[in-house]
Amino acid sequence: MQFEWMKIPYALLTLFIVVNFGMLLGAFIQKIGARVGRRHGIPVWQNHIDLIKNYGLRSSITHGTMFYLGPVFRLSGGVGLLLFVPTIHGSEMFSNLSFAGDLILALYFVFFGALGMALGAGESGHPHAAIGVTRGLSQMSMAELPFALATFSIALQYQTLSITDIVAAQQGGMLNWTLFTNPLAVAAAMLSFLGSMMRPPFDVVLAPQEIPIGPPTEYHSSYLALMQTNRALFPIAKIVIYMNLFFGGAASWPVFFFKVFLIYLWSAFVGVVFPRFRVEQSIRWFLVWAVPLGVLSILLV
Amino acid sequence: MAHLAMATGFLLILVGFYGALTNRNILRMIVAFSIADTGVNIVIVAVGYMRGRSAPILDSTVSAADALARIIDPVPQALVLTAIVIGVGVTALMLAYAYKLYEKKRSLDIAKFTELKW
Amino acid sequence: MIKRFIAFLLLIAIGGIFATLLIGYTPDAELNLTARYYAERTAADLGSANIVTAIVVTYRGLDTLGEVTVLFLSAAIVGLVLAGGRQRTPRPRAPVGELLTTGTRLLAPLIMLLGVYVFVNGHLTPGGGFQGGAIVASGVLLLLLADPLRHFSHGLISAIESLAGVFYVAIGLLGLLLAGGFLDNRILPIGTLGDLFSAGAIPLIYSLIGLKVGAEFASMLASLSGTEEL
Amino acid sequence: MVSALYLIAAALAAAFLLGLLKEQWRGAAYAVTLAALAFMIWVSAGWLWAFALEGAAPVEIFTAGAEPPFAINLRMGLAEAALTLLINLTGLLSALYLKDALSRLGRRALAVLLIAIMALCGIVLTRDVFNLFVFFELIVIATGGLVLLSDDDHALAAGFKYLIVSQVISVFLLVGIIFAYHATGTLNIDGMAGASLGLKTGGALAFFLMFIAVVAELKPFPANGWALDIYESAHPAFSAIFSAATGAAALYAVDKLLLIGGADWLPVATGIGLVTFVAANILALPQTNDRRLLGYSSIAQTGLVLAVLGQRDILGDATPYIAFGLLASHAVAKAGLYWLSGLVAGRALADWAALRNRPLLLFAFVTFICMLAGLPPFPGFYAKWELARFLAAEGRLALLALILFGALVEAGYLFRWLGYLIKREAPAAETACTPHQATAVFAAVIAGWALGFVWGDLSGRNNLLLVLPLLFALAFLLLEWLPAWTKNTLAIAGMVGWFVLTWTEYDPLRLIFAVIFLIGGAITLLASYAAHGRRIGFYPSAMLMYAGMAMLIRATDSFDFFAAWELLTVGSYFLILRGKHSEPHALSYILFSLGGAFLILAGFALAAQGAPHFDIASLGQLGQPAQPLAPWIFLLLAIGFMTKTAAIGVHIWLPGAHAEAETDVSPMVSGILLKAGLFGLFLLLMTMGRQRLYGIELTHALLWIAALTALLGNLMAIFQEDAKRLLAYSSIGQMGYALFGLALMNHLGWLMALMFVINHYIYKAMLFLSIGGVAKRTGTREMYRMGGLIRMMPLSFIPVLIGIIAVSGVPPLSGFGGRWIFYNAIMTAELRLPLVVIFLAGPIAFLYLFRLIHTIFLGQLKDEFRRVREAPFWIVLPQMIYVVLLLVFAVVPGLALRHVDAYLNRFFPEGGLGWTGPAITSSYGYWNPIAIMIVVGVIFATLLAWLLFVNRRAQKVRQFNIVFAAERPFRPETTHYAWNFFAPYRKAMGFLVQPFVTRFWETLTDLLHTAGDLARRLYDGNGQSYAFHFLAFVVAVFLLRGGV
Repeated sequence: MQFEWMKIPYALLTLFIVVNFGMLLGAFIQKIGARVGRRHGIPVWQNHIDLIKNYGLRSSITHGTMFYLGPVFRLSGGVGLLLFVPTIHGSEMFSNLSFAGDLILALYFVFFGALGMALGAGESGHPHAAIGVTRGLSQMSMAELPFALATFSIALQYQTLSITDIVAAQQGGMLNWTLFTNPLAVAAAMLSFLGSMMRPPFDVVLAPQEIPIGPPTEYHSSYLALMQTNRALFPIAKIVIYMNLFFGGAASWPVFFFKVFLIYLWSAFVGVVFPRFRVEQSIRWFLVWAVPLGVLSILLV
Repeated sequence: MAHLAMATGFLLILVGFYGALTNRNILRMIVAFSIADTGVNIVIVAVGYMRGRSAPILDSTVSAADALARIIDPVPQALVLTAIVIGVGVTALMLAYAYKLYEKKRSLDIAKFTELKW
Repeated sequence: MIKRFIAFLLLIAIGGIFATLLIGYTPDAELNLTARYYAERTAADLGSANIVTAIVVTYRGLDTLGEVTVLFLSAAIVGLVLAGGRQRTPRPRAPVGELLTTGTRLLAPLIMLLGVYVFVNGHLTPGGGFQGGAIVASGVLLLLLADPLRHFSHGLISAIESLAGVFYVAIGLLGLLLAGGFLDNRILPIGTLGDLFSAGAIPLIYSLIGLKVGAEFASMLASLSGTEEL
Repeated sequence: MVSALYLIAAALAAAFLLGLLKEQWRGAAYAVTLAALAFMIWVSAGWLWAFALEGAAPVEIFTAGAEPPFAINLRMGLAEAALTLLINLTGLLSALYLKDALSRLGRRALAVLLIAIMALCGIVLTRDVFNLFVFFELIVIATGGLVLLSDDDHALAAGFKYLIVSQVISVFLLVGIIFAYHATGTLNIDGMAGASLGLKTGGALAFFLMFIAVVAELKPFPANGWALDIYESAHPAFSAIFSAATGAAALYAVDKLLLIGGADWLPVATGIGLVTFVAANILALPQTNDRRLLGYSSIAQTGLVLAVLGQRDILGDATPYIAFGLLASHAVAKAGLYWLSGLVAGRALADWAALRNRPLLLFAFVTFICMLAGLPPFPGFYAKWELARFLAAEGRLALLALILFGALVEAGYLFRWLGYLIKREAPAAETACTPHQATAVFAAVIAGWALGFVWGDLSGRNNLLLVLPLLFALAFLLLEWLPAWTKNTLAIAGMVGWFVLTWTEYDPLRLIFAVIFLIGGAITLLASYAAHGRRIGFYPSAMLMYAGMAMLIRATDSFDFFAAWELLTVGSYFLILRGKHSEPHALSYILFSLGGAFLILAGFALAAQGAPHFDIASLGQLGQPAQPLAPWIFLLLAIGFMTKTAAIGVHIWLPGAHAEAETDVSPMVSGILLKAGLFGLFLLLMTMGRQRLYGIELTHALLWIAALTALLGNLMAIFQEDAKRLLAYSSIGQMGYALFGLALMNHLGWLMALMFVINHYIYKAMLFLSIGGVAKRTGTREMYRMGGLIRMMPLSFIPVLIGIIAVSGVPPLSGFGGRWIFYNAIMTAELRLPLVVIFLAGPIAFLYLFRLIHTIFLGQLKDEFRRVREAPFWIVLPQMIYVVLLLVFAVVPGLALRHVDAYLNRFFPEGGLGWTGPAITSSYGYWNPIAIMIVVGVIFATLLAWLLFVNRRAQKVRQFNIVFAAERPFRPETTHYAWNFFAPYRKAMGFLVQPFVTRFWETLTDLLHTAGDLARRLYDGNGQSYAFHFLAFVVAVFLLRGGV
């Protein structure tokens, strides 16, 4: 796979589709959550409205360089993650910039945004920002482990680290999906997935309802807009990886939308059913339930 | 005869040791060591003794020619002389020490001089 | 009590070692190699009638030099130990008695003379420098007993002691230079067996030893006598 | 040549002559004494010259004009010449040292001293057992006299105890001699040996008595209480004689007796020596009195030499080289230390801190300690090496283990003492040192170095004192008077110069290490320009470390390798010791390092199987006797190297050592020094590869250790409050990764390890410098005390930002390359479970790094730091160089890795990387660093430009402009969330970081201390008890020998 200039407009197209899809999907899932709670919920275009509003706000302050750069890091992380992974299988158009690296690149690039965000929030000087970051990092470090194990398991299974090759190996019928060929890995990864979606029971990091805490509180206007863009983009980018690794990828956009929605729904589904964990509880939970599955998947592959 | 002397010598050594180990008085210890020394000297001389022979001095009774058959082994006798003299030297030194120790603490009890330990 | 018991046990074990030696001991029937050499050769080689003396002064002369040094050391150290610190404060004491004083006047010179006789004849008769020296010192002891406050001339004693020592070493070195080795007595003619002036340097050495031993004992006794008033 | 008899005659004549001098002529008497001693030195030196350089044959000296055994004879040979020279020199120097005491006591004391020296010479020279006895008695009496030179009141009691025991000893000796005479008909030692005394009736028993009596003069454990009292209370100058000269003479006497006893008695000598060596060292541990400690150490060293003499059946011709090497080290060092002890007013070990104000005396002390500990380039080092070689070849491994254990314990108290000296509060009182005393001490120093040279010369190997890097390092000792910046320039020039001179010699692997050690070292040294003044002690230590490393990479022979290893250990120890509070940490560093070094020594010795030269490369093709031992050799070497990389279990030295070191030292010991251990592991795995022990693949065990090291190192790092400690623990984790890569035993694993070598050097050096700079400016290392420093120290912030991105492996920086190779490498790993552990370790690294940057640079600035300045230029400069290096290495890792990749094909032909174009491919995946960098850069730049555009009027607000529960805070303390940063994590995972390992080692050392403390109650101070001890010792040896 080589770089061609044409890849750039294609990549931007992917980006555009995914951002819009992400915002709609996010709002839709919110609505589902609200309905489960017998509330009316937001309209599906609410995210678009918020984004435009935030870009339009003129008041803006800064606490310093890292504060300024934080959202940039954050969104770069999301965009990069999306673009380093092929979106539509078999489509040269939507394989994006995956020539730059393989699965490992995607796995490690996840941290790029988180790091930048944490740094930016840190410079705001708000103690709650720091607390949110420690919680987030602590939980993430353990939540990512089952996923890493599962990833490694399937890399062993398919004897490759290239995402394209992994998707290719799952073509030709549902039963070829990793979901069925390596259920343990998928189970581990899906538990891990819950931890990284910032939904209950693992949403203490944001704790959005009770206290004005963490980065979203300190950031505003265009900073917040960048972050919101990322909020729309990042989950989809992650789900794309899950989809590619475990659920056979997507050969076309409709399949893509459908699979992403279902995977997203899984976290919402769990989220509306379970109450919230404290950080040490969730760490233990991952250690006790998800990690052994991952270990087994590696040993049995 | 030699065995008897030797046994006496050994016994004296043991007696001397016993005395030195069980008496706490420094002077008594010195005496005990003198006894042990004497025992050693007796043992040394006893080793050189040979039945029916005479002292290793050539005179009218023992001529140079028949010395080989007539005299006892002269070496232990020479050694014992040295041993005795050395014993005297050490004893004198110990006595001087005893005096100084007494001067220091007004006591001759060996168990009182234990500031240096461990 | 425990101490005595342990001492007893240890000594039984040591006694066991000694007993093994004792039981395994068989007296020689013949002179062994070394003794045989001495018996056969002493008279001819060294000209000393007293074989023990020949061994002490010549064959094992180095031992004897060491032995003399032991006494020298002891005397020096005893002097060192006892000289330290204390000022002599003579206290009046009871007179020692007429008998002792008079007896000493009579006997002391005789004893000294006997001592000299013994070491001069060391190569001929039993006895020698050490024995003679001890006798001389016993004369000194008698003098000390008779008059505890008597001051011996430390200077004289120490001069005798030192000179005797220096000459002893010098004669030894002469042996190295002129004869077969260190302390070889044949730097002087060995003379006729049994004569007073025979056996080469042996009488000379033994006399020096006698003087030295006498001086050393005397100085030790003098030093020790200073401790009396404690 | 002058006959050796003059040694005796001159001393005696002078001693007797002294009596003729007037009591008042003290000066003359002193002059006569010195003249006599000088004459004696001249005689023995002449003989030594003749034997050593002119190859003269040993001379028999007859006395009384008769042949032995009929008259006493003496022998002058090489050993005798050397020993008498040692004795006479000690005597003369002690006499110089004692000038005041001797003048006070007068000619008698002078005579006693002369006779003591004469008698010691006599013991060495004589070949007659009874004569030996006479000389021994002379020593006893002279000792009884010389003890009294002391100012210490207790000396009197000590002397008397000594006399008591000597009486008992002499009884045994006499009984033994007379029965030996009876059995053989001779008193001559060679005669007795020829007559095979042991076979005669009662002969063995007679020998036993003689032997045990002479051995008792060596103060064997436990029959040595009397000697300790003398060591403690006598005048130090006499203790010097007692330790150095008497010990040497007595050892030679035992040696002569062993000639009689024959091979049967060698094991007994070894046993007694070894028990003494180990026991005395353990007993010395709880000592606080300096002289008594030296006494224990003397006893231990003598015991060691005795054990060596007992091994002459296998050591053969090498016995003198080894025994005298150990003995000379001991004698010179011990004499020197005793002389030094006379200059120190207090008797507690910590009182020696007084010497710190006298650099020359300090240097002397360090020399002596290093000699005693057997460090290169001193004779003890060569001796230890040879000894291990022979013992291992003959399979006497228990012996070797005990010797090394004892040596480690000894190093423990010696270096603890050294730590006191350098770090404790120096007493106000000035250390007085007369010229006479200084002469004695420095003569010992010179003798020590000279002996080191001679031993190196005789070793048949590279003379360490002729190796250029070491000479360069030592030269800095002479340049100490120069200002620091001059020395720094010289040092940098030297290192770069050496690299330029040698770089063509290295293969790609070594070249990488060479670059890091030398060029990397030079870059770190740039930071040292920030220091002012002369910085006494810094450059010799640092250059010693670098010299060791320079020698390490060039070493092909196992000896050269080991010597280099020890040198770099010593150098780094002194460097670490320079930190303000680093005393305990430096101690644990040197102990673990020496322990590791001993394992390496044992490993090499086992592998060599007695071959005098052993090429490291031939570890791969061991000869027949060594082949079955290969796994053990592997294990020893691996553990040895792992102590340097601080693998879990032997890691506890690292955090303190690295954290407490000075600002510019931390990057050296962390970024550079740790790589020495990795280099060793590389060599080991390259040559020996996989080994199985009891069915366990050892590389698999290494995998587990590595994974646990990575996990626990990282985990411990996140709970640190101290920034430098955090970095130190992070090093443990990083080394775990590198070790993991090595243990994978595949192409990419090794490549990854190398990647870690490079990366870890760059970012750890950078981070330590940056954090060091911050700590220097703020005066604290506690992170929660800092905060918001980004505004004050932006230049220090940048390296940390770059550093943490790199360390955590986030693209696009070079850490990611390491991770990528890592994942590719583990695809073929044989063992999967350790992978789980190391997976867990990965994100944890992220946690502590965030903490580092957040709590120091972000958050709220504290009031006390509002005026803090940026770190000094010279500390920032190297950081910037590192930033550039890191970026360059991130974009074109091929620069370094390509060649190594090709080189690794030699070991693993399969699984290499493809280097076509900018992309790097493996059989599993691909990676294009340039593309990643560009993509990330473009995205980032675009978004930033966009933000700048929409947010162009952003207004800078003041510090407390935050929403804080509807309050406006005004105190930074309450708003800087930093202490116990990862509290939830501690709740969840804290159980993993309980200090089990620390507790284990602490318990071990406590046990040793307690054992020493209990055992020394044996020495209750009662002279009678000591007589008991001796008798019990006799009986015990008798019974253990099975009744002879």
